Amino acid sequence: MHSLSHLFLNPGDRRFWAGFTALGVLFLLLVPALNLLLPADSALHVPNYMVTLIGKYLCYAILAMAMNLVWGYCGVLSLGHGAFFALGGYAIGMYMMRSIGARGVYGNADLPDFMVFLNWKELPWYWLGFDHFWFAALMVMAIPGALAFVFGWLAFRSRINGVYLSIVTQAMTYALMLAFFRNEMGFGGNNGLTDFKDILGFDLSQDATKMGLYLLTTLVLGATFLLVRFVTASKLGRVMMAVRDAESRVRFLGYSVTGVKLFAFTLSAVLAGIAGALYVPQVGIINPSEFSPANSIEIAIWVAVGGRGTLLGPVLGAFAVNGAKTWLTGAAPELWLFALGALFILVTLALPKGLVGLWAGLRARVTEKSND
Amino acid sequence: MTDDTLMDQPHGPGIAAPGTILYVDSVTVSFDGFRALNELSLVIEPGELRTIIGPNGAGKTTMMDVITGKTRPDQGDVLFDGHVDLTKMTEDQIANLGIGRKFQKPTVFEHLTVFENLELALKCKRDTLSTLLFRLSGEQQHRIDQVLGTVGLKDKPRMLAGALSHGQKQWLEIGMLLMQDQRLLLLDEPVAGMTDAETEATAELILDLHKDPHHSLVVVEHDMEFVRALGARVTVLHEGSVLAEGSLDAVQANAKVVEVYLGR
Amino acid sequence: MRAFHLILALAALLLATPSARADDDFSTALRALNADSYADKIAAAEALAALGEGRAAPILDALADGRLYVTPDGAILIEQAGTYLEPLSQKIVTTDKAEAITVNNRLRGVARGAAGRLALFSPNAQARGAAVEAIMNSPSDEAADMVRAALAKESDATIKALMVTALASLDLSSDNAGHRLAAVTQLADSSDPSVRSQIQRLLETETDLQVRKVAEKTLGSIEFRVTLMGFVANLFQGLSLGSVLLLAAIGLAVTFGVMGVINMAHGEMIMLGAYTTFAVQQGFRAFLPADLIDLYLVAALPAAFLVTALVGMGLERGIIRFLYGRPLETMLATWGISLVLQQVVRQIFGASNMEVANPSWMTGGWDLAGGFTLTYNRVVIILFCLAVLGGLAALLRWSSFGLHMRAVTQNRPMASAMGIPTGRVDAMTFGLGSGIAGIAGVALSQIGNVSPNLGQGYIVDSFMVVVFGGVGSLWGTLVGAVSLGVVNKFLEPYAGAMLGKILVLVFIILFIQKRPRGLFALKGRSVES
Amino acid sequence: AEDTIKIGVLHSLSGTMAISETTLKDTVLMMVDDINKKGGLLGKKVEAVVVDPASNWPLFAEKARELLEKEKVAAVFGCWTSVSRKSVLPVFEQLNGMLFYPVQYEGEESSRNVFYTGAAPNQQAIPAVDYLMSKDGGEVKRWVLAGTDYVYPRTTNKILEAYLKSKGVKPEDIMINYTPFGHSDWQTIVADIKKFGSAGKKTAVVSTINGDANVPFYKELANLGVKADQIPVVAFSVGEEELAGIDTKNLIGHLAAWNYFQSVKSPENDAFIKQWQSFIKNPKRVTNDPMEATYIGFKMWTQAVQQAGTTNVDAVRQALYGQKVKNLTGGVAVMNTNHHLSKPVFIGEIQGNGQFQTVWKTKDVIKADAWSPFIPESAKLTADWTYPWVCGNCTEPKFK
Amino acid sequence: MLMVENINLYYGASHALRGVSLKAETGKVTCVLGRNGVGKTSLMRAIMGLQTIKNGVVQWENKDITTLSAYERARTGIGFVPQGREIFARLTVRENLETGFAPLKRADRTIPAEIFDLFPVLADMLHRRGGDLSGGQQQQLAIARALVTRPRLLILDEPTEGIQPSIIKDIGRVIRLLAENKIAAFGQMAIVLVEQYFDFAKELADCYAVMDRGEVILAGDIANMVETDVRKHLTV
Ligand SMILES: Nc1ncnc2c1ncn2[C@@H]1O[C@H](COP(=O)(O)OP(=O)(O)OP(=O)(O)O)[C@@H](O)[C@H]1O
Ligand SMILES: Nc1ncnc2c1ncn2[C@@H]1O[C@H](COP(=O)(O)OP(=O)(O)OP(=O)(O)O)[C@@H](O)[C@H]1O
Ligand SMILES: NC(N)=O
Ligand SMILES: [Mg+2]
Ligand SMILES: [Mg+2]
Repeated sequence: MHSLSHLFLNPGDRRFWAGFTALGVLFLLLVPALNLLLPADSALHVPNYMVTLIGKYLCYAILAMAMNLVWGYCGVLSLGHGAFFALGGYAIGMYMMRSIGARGVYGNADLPDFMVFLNWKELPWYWLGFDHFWFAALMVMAIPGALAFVFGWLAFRSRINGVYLSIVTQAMTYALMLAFFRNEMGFGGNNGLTDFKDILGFDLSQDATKMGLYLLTTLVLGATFLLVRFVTASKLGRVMMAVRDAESRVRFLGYSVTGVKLFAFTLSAVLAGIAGALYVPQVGIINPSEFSPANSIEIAIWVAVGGRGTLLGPVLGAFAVNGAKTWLTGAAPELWLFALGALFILVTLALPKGLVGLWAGLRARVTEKSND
Repeated sequence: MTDDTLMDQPHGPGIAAPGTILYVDSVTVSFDGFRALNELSLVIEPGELRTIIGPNGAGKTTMMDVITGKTRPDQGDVLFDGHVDLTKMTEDQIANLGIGRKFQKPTVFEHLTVFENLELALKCKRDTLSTLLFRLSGEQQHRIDQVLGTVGLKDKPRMLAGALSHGQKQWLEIGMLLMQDQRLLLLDEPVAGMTDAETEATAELILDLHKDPHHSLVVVEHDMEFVRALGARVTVLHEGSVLAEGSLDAVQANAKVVEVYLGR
Repeated sequence: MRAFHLILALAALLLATPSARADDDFSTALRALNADSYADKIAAAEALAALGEGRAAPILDALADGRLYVTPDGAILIEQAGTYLEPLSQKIVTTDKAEAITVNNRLRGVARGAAGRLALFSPNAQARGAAVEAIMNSPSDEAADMVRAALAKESDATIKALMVTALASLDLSSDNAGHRLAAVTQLADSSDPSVRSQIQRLLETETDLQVRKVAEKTLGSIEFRVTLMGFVANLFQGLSLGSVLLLAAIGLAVTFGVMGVINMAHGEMIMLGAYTTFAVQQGFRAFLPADLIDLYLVAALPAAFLVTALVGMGLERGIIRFLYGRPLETMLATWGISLVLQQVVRQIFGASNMEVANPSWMTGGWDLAGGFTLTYNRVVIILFCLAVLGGLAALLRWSSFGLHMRAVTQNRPMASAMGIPTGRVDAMTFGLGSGIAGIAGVALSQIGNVSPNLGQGYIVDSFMVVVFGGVGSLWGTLVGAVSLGVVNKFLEPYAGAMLGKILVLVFIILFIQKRPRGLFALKGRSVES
Repeated sequence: AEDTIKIGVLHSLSGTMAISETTLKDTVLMMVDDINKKGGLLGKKVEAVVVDPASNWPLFAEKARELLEKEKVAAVFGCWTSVSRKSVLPVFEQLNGMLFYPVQYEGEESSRNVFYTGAAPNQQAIPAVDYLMSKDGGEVKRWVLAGTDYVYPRTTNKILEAYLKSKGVKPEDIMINYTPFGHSDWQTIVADIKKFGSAGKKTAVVSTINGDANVPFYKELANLGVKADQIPVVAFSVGEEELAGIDTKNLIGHLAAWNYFQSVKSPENDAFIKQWQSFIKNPKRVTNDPMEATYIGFKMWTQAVQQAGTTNVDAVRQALYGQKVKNLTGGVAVMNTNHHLSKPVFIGEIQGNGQFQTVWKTKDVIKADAWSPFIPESAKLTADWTYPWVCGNCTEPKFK
Repeated sequence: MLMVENINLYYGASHALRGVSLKAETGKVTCVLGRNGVGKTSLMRAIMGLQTIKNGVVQWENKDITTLSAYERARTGIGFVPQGREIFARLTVRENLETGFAPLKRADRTIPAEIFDLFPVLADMLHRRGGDLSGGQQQQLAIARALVTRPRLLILDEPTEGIQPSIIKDIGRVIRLLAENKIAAFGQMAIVLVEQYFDFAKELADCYAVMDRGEVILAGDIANMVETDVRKHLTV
């Protein structure tokens, strides 16, 4: 059992690159090609909505990989990762709100619509700078990163771990949800930020813009993949796993557990923020429900379904769960929760290593057979 | 963090014990009113090998907990290298000073391989960034192989440590201690669960380590033959304080030690 | 003053036997209640009250409550628990043609006020007390005169005191400075917020220096008592919120705290308990006599326990037992279970809220001083949750089942080697935790909605409480729940509900920095092993 | 298949909003069933494509796109919360879809692709406040505006505040309180309301409390003895469906303002109730205002399709303007060129049986304001999708 | 009598017990010897039912118990002192001892006073949590806990590990007395003892079995034991 997961912790280089290239070809070449080159009535044609949908899943996949870095490898089950995702989303959303300019319903160039009709007189200071894309792009990483750093520093320094850590992270995202709900906060309350028109001058309602965002997301996922692989294959990756197994023992070896966790947590939060920033222009809305504790739990569930502590698992999990959700909410709108619930139960019972484990298990069985 | 920066850290007012590697002065630890250590004092000199014996519950493990930063003493001073106050430092800072420990109950990283367990213990920079960028050198690889041989796990480097038997875990822990190459080594019952032959091998290993004056060792054991094989000065703890100290023969002759510990 | 004499005269009439002429007037006025417009109905109600007959009071009350019916031939009937009473003859009438006389709030107010004044002379002391209070709520000069008249006759000391206070408060608006002075002096012992605002209003216009001085002093002392009662009220509300949190969390303290199962389906167990309550209530309504309905809640407790405990045991045997030693996987599986259970309930009962009524003994509350009401349902819930917690603590601490439960969850193989049937103990433990969640559902159905989402509303809070208190410590769960409740309720008046909640969360986050293993963390080596 | 006309049903069947939205899904299905029994539309059967956006706002957008792009539906009936509507709005605008939105909302919107069949604030909130200020309503002088903290209550309360002040209500006689979604512990707030109401002036509560929070709110009102004849509560989000989940014995006399009550007698309403109860196979199921709004929206759409002779969105949109449907409560609803309806307003008191008894109603239908005159920036705007304006928010016509 | 016949045990693909047989008679102490990692613990756990075996038979008092679960085996009178102590860390010492009541009839549910004679420290620490005890104290508790069940078969996996010399001597004496049925509170017992400490084992045992690489290499009466052969298998 353990040795199986192990194969995936340090995948043979050849296997890794093969998988990586296959995914790259699929998402970077095949999907766009099938969308752009094939006629709409072809059986293999990938319709526009599908491209957007896959783009959304890709964002979830990045988020899941970020989650996996802290949870799968470092054993820190954050139930607040949705917060970092949402903050990244809000940062880019603020930029897109600002770039609406005077095209809002009230034609007010200085204030977003939601501020106008709730009588705000001027833009709050924390909106300053979001007129500029690069500032916003920086904030996409800086805000989740800084929050994770401060929060993590406090928590890990105090040696909050296990469920205690999970619950305080949940409290964090819950508090943020309530805070962003408040209209006084100046982030559009429950409705959040909507009515985006364009990003960097590209019209968001254009299919070409959507395709561009899709491709960008794919590239970022690829980069995330490489980054996570680099980190987890390093000695630090092994220290992270050691922390997961026996945190206090790691300290007696002279490693700073706080430092290791803080590194993983902050890096993960930054990745989550980037995922959120790619997500928001594609779905067209960001609101406080993204902070809801249930959302964060779901992220953990994608990772678990795919296979915790493996490189590919989170991506598989994010696609499988969200794909199932998309399909079932349309195909069986009244019964889909049964199917999804059953999926979660079955995966846990039958595939303790997640979907990746299924694959590895099959391989192992084949090898075993051929050895016999 | 390098050793130098830590060495320069300020310590308690005016406390210094030059010429000692470990200086424990009237340390008291109590748990809900129970005194596990009772004004314990103990001095280890650089390069010294010391064995510690004493009844179950005498406070031997607790003493090691205090030295390695796991337990904070209620009172008393613990100085390393004559001047570094250990009572205010965290476990990892203390480890980085040069203090290594083998636990009474073997604790290894169960989901890492034997090799990786040793690799993590390898002496090198421990800060997060260096760890991220770490590459195993040929020399280090060689060192790990060497230790694998020493602890009898040469044919199991790829095995997950969790699958080792109890005794094998003991050996792996010893191996990890060797990898760290620390100045002060604390060994809590290193031969528990070993066969007589292995016990002898361990004794040799320890004596070997002791040859290098860079190492100071504190060994806790209940196996008198092993203690004899080490031939070192013996300290007897009882109810949290030192009951007797001297050569093994002297200690064994002490009536009180016989009564509370050795039995008739 | 003319009205005063009239009313006095009428009041005097109350005890005399009504004459035939009065009967005629009375029945005419009565029939007039069935008018077309609200204005006419109001006039009729006032006329009826003006006759000053005590027997008008129950009629006006029924009118206010919407229990006054009219038959097609214009006869007015009072509906009482499904039967009709002819108010003149006091006979029970059977009819299926009667229709309720519609009322609006204004008519209701008039009817209740009038009934209240009539009740001043009721033989029932409680009714007289209520009448005085009703009058204080809608003060007028006539009312003051009536109270004075009633005071003269009153024998009950507490009601007398009440009347004196009421009079004083009515006198505050008197033209006579002397009366006003007497009134403010009289009211110095009050702790009623409405008296406070009356005095505040008096002070806005009062010119008499003497009255002003006394009024200010009175206001100060009322303010003090109101503030004090406000504090007590906050405390009670905090306790009550704490008890709700505690109830929601106790079951989780077993399944998660003791067993280590990250039980995301805990909320759904609460929900199942609430739906069982609903089902039992419907059963009572359908099959048992109407006067037993108040007991449905008592029957619902064992029913809910049984249903949820069985579901819990089924889940444990079917799913969870395969996941011991993999706590994080239990989170995934129980999340799946929670989705399924929600949908099951949606399929069976539909997606909308179910109506679960408070039994009468849980409706309303004691009006204590200072505008503070001790509501029955809250008091019952506080006591109930303490009883559940106490029972559970005793079970864990002193029964051999409790010992086995703890041994099994700490070291399953070793417990088995000691001869403890781990499978059965696990199933029973999970069943117990679920069953407790179920009876929590019974209680929570009394204060919140019963819908498929019910559980989702409690799950975050429950985990928060258990973890804040310290996993594995029942005592911690208790203290954790109560302190979070109280902190919340003391913050709410200043910060508002929204910010208050946020601050509580921030408080938890900061607090755990100080105590990384919760309020009542176990210490020492035993924690690590 | 080729010979059906597809329509989308975009209501949450799971998650927090399922409580309210499931009913509307069933209402649409009933209407579809009904029209198919009568021979369909343009000679084709109507097919409802039901999806579950699961109370998840981004999922609403995803599902909307799926309905429009994949299922190619002719129109969509859906959404409840404003945020879900905001979330699908860009999708409908990009793909030129048609959404019928059946719930009372805060206004301040008029999209070319959305028809709003629920009430705007001037069709609900303002009449309710007018009533309470009247003699019949108890001449209320002091106001508590209590709402869930989101855009609909915020906007409504802002409008009401401006309106009340224009009627001479002093600021200290207005208390505003916001609570989170699903707020369940109302002890403090109800006690505060009682205190606020003890100042000797007639006090009323205007509740824009939404969804799950209502049951515990009303239970607390009952237990703390807040009686309708002392401090009436008038709600804009509590209808028959919500009352079905509450024991109303102790809430008699509290009010709600809607464009529809089940208790209003009319032949159309009787038929509708009967049809609903037999469709849903439950003789006790209630009807409510958003159901009527769905009914009107659906009827208008079918009439417009028939009139246009096609389901083409642009053609149907043109045909919808001025479309009339008989209200279930009498009178006729008209679709205006601002994409909102003219409808009557009713104020009802809660009865012991969970129904409302109408205590006041408008003499005539009231035309919805997409843009409230009580919000300065909004007062300047006009919504009119016909020549020469052709816009949802203009200060001057597009064509002159 | 305990009869283990030809059992095989696997950890995944690794074959940890290869056709192992073992006999332990009532009234006798049977000692299992062997280097680290040869499968001693695996064998004990297999007997206790804590580790599933692939095939083979475990018989106790002429009953086949191979298919029984661990707790059912405990109820047939088997007491177990595991390697690594396995104390219930968050139960008090008293509660740890009381877990031993599970297989007993209600009337027998007492802690024999003899236990405290043997391990006096436990009497002082009844209310301390098991996990807080020192290593040696925990080991004593583990032995005591097994005795509370009044076993007829006592399995001891390296019971002296970490215990101070005087108490080791006591334990030795007690094991002898138990086997010989000389302590009133307990009945006749079969004792299986896993030990690394050769001299201790030799002194105590009636029978012995030496394991190497998952197999029993040598077995027999201690009287007939050839010490050099045995020692050969105990060195690397
Ligand atoms: N957290 C605690 N709470 C209560 N007592 C404790 C705690 N930790 C240790 N003790 C007690 O402190 C004493 C010293 O324990 P320690 O582990 O240091 O003994 P030791 O000398 O290492 O014994 P051994 O030889 O058995 O390993 C013991 O009596 C133990 O029960
Ligand atoms: N859970 C496990 N998974 C895989 N292999 C295991 C597991 N437990 C033990 N082993 C392997 O089985 C073999 C026998 O282990 P066992 O614990 O029975 O040895 P032992 O004779 O008791 O050793 P010791 O004297 O060190 O306690 C060892 O080689 C060990 O590596
Ligand atoms: N539009 C509403 N009621 O959210
Ligand atoms: Mg020790
Ligand atoms: Mg062993």
